[in-house]
Amino acid sequence: MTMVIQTALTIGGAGLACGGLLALAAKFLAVKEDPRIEEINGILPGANCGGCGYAGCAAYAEAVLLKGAPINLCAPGGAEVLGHLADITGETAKVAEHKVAIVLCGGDVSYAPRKFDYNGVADCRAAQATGGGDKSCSYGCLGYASCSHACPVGAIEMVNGIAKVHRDLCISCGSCIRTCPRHLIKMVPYARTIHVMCSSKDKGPVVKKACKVGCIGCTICTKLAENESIKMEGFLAVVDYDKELDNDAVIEKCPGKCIVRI
Amino acid sequence: MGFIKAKFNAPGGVHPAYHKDLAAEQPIAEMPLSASLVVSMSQHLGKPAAPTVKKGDSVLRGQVIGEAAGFISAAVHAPTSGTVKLVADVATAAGPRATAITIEPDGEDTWVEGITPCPDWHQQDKKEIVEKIAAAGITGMGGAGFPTHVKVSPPPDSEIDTLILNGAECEPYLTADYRLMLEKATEIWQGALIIAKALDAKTIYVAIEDNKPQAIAAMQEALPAEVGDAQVVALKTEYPQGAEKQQIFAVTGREVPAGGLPLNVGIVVENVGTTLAVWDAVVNGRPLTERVTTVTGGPVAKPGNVLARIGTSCADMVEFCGGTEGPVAKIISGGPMMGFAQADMSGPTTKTTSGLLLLDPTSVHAYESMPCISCGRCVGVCPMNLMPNELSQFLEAEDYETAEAYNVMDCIECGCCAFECPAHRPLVQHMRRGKAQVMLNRRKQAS
Amino acid sequence: MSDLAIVSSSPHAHSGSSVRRIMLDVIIALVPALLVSVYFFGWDALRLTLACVITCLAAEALSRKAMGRNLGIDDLSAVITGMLLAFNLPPTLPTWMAVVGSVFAIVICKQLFGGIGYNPFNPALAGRVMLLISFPVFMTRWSEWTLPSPLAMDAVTSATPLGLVKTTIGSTGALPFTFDGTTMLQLFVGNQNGCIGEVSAAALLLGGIYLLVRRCITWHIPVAYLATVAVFSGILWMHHPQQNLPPHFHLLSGGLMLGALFMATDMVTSPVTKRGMLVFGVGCGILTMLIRKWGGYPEGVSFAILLMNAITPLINRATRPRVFGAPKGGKKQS
Amino acid sequence: MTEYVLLIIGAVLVNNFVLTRFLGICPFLGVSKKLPTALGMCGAVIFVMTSASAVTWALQHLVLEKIGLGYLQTIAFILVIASFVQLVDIAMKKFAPPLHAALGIFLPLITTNCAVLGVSVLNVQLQYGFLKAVVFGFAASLGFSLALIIFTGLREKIDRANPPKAFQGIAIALVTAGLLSLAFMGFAGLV
Repeated sequence: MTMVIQTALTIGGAGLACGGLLALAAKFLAVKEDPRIEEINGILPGANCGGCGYAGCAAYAEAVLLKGAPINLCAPGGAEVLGHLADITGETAKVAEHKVAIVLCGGDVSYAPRKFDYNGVADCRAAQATGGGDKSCSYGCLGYASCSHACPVGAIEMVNGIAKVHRDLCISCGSCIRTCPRHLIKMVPYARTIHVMCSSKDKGPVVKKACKVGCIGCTICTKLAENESIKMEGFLAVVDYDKELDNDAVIEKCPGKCIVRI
Repeated sequence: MGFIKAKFNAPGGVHPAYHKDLAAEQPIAEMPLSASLVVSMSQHLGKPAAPTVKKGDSVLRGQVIGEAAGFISAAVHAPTSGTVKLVADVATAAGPRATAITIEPDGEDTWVEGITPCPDWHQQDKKEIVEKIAAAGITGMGGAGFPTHVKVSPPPDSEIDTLILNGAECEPYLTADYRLMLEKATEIWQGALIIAKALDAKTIYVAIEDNKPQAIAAMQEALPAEVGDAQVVALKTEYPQGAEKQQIFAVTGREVPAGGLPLNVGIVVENVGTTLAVWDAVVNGRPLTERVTTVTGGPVAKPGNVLARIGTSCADMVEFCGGTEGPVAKIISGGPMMGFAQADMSGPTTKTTSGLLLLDPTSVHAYESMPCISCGRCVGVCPMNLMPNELSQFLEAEDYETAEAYNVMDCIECGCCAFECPAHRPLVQHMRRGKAQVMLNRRKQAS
Repeated sequence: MSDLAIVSSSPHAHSGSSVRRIMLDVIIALVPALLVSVYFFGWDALRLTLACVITCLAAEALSRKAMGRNLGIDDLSAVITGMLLAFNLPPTLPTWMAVVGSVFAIVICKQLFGGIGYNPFNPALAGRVMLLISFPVFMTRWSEWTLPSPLAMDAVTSATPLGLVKTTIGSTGALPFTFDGTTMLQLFVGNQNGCIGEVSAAALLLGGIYLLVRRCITWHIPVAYLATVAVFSGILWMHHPQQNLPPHFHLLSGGLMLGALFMATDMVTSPVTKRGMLVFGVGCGILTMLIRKWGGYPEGVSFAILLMNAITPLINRATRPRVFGAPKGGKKQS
Repeated sequence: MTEYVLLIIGAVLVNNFVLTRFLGICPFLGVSKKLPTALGMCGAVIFVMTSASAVTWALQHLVLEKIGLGYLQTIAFILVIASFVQLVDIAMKKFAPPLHAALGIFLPLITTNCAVLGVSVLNVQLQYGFLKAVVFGFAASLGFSLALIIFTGLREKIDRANPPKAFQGIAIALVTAGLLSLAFMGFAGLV
């Protein structure tokens, strides 16, 4: 019995001593920080994709509380995260429209040949800086998969030498957009399915020579499409995603076969 | 008075096979006008020139067809008289697109009015000289194409005491500068004196690699009596002796600070071709409309040094040199160490095209993406004392912060590392891409 | 091949060197030592070398295939690993052990890291050390050969010269033999007990000179290594000539020549800067002598080089050259 | 004097805590990604191990043995060590926040770093006197630091390596640690 008491006393005493010491330390060396930062960090998806424009989820969490960053910047988190953030910060914000990335080029190897034999680093930015890229079309997808490597969720697949986005996997972080040296990737509303799969600003004859599925600037689609939802930008037809477009005629009538439904 | 030997030698360096014998003994030959000339608005570092003519305009030789668009930019002139056929954006070999003006010559080759020779350039003061250089659209003709009028008008707080004429021509195959030094030594010296006057430089050195004894002798002989402190310096034959920072060190022992410019150590370096263009502009009043290009390489039937109008297509130049014999696997604008490979021969020459090199399939080097075996050769040969082995690995892993911390921005892209690499890694391409990305990140951060 | 022109980044010229050519040069440089070992150890030398080389090649090919990567045996690096491992084995070792060592060297020490260029440790040495620790008896059972040499005087113990010294000094406190010219000559040509490839300093030096001439190695590591051993042992010897071996004996015995010329100079696992190479060589020398003099093993070359392999990344970091134009003696960038 | 030198060499090289005794593997693998973090960890471990050696020695010899409670060793030691680590944690958060953030979870985990408990228990087992116990604790932490720094260098190299998918990350790090441990066998018999 004495032993039990002795044991209890010793351990208890040592514990008390240590606890006291720590209590003092905690008091005198305390560092203030907002516990909500940690809380927000826990709610964010943790993909650190950088889509919000900050260095990572933790940086965004800090920015929301300390720098007053908008709370609807986290695309991967969607409505759920936004709801939580609104609860914590007391702010309200609309859910940003669900957008997905799309590579506006349909000229795969069977349509657009190579114009020289590229030998070097397998990276689009490197290829672009070496002889201007080896694709016949100087606007088309080079196919060295830089965007695919940059995608944090593996949503971009290389098919027949060009990049294709799996729209259901895309978390709209925008990492791919930043890597494409030819600026072919756009964020478009998920709901939209009709796209002009070409980005060539060249004139018709040049496009025709370079690629079998390029936009030749014939302007047929702009006449067919309702309320100017397809417009010409120079020699290129561009979908205006702010306006409704659901018209199969543009797809059927396109002589370049570059308007498709995805 | 003999020439002096360089007292110093920069770190690193390699000894590629020179192949200068192909074209070295061929005197400069003037080429007839092509059927069409394509003049790029982006032949220099900095902002592309702004076109001042449109389709259908007729132009005269020496007429400004592109205005300098900013301080670091250069004017572009019509290389001959004729009609503007097209003004269009074209892809350049280096990547970015640029406007180019296609001119169909009328065969008259009429000079624009207002070309006034001024044989006694001594009458002109510093300001006039700089203005004439700017008006003539002269850019560095060694390869980088930095606008010369910017170089010869240093900021007022920097004192330039030395002018170095770069006649090293350390790139294998190329002999254009060599021929110029043999054939135009007197004019080059006059050009040097003009630049020295603009800079207030007291000392002039002409740096030539010691594998060109004839050029050294020619420049030595032509040394004008009127000049006080001028000297021909023989550099050890080693690539890259023609690189600015390395040459400055070899000649004067001064180290240009990392990230700095030669004027930080009171020096300006000018290529001999540029110097000749300055002479032409100041004494003859003529803008830059032609240059000497070495057309060489195994498949070229009669390699030679060609004086051609700017905008002449590569194919025409090769045709002038007897066409090709055997297969051509690689077309390079410039030398083999720093030149740009071209997709085909349709591209035009520019103010910076010092050479046009064709390689047959056996002399093409293929890059592989083998892992680095840490042999350290790239570290030993890097003239900037960098460690290309690990830089390339950081860049492969897209770790730009580390690469920047380890001085990737100091890389001069001379190619020594990739030349030596037994694993055949595309080291220079990694560096180039890394530098571009770091610049991009810096700009993003600044904004 | 297509008719299209090839476009690549500059430079468009190359020195013509290649990994394969370097490896081939190392193999050529190892041939003299192989011939000498066959002369002294006969069939056993050939048996072990063949076993190791074939196993290494097979292991490399199979493991790369299993990983779904290109067959990368034509760079010949596996041949060198095999030869070096064999050279570090005693002639009496059973073939199956040599095979186990080779598999360990190639699969665990090299291919798991991604193959050539990625391995932090010299695979041959790691294989040897693994065998030494796993099969200490076999790995230290020396020749049953009666070598025509005064150094093989004790047929019963049949130890290596260094092993003999360690045991004799331990028990009697005196050195077992004298260091006259004949002994030294025998050591130099390779008439001594030891691992099959390490015995002949003469043959190894010949190979080392070939590598130097072919620019496959630079002088920094071997010279720093050998000089450090010479100086370290020289100091000990002058201090206590009865207790310590003279420097020339240290230089010519054990695996030092093989290690200094062929294994410490392994490009992948040694520093890339010249200053780093000197540091590396000196470190190898000090560790070798520490283990030879005070350690539990009679020979310390393998361990010394492996330990220096481990700190090679730190050496590279610390000996980064000053960027041309950066302030002299200025702040180092992190 | 020689005695202490040998003690230090023994604890640093021959019986290195990480590489031959296999204690403290968790922080060894956890904070060996970047050199600055590793150095911070080394500092923390050196402080904790040395002072824990002193305190646990005192606790063992002045309290537990006096009242015949030697069997409470483990639990009492853990108590002391845990408090010490908390102290370091609080202090570091105050004075070196970036380092604190970088070390993250591994700082409180020194608590369960068996190397710390190991050195305290070994001190008792080997019946070292006070000074010797403190020196041993310090030497052991030096050995830990040496191993951690070497390993961090290696980690930076193998991070750029290209192992098969199954071996990426911690697996290849463990293989490397094994090979490093193999190399350290060379020091066997040195003391």
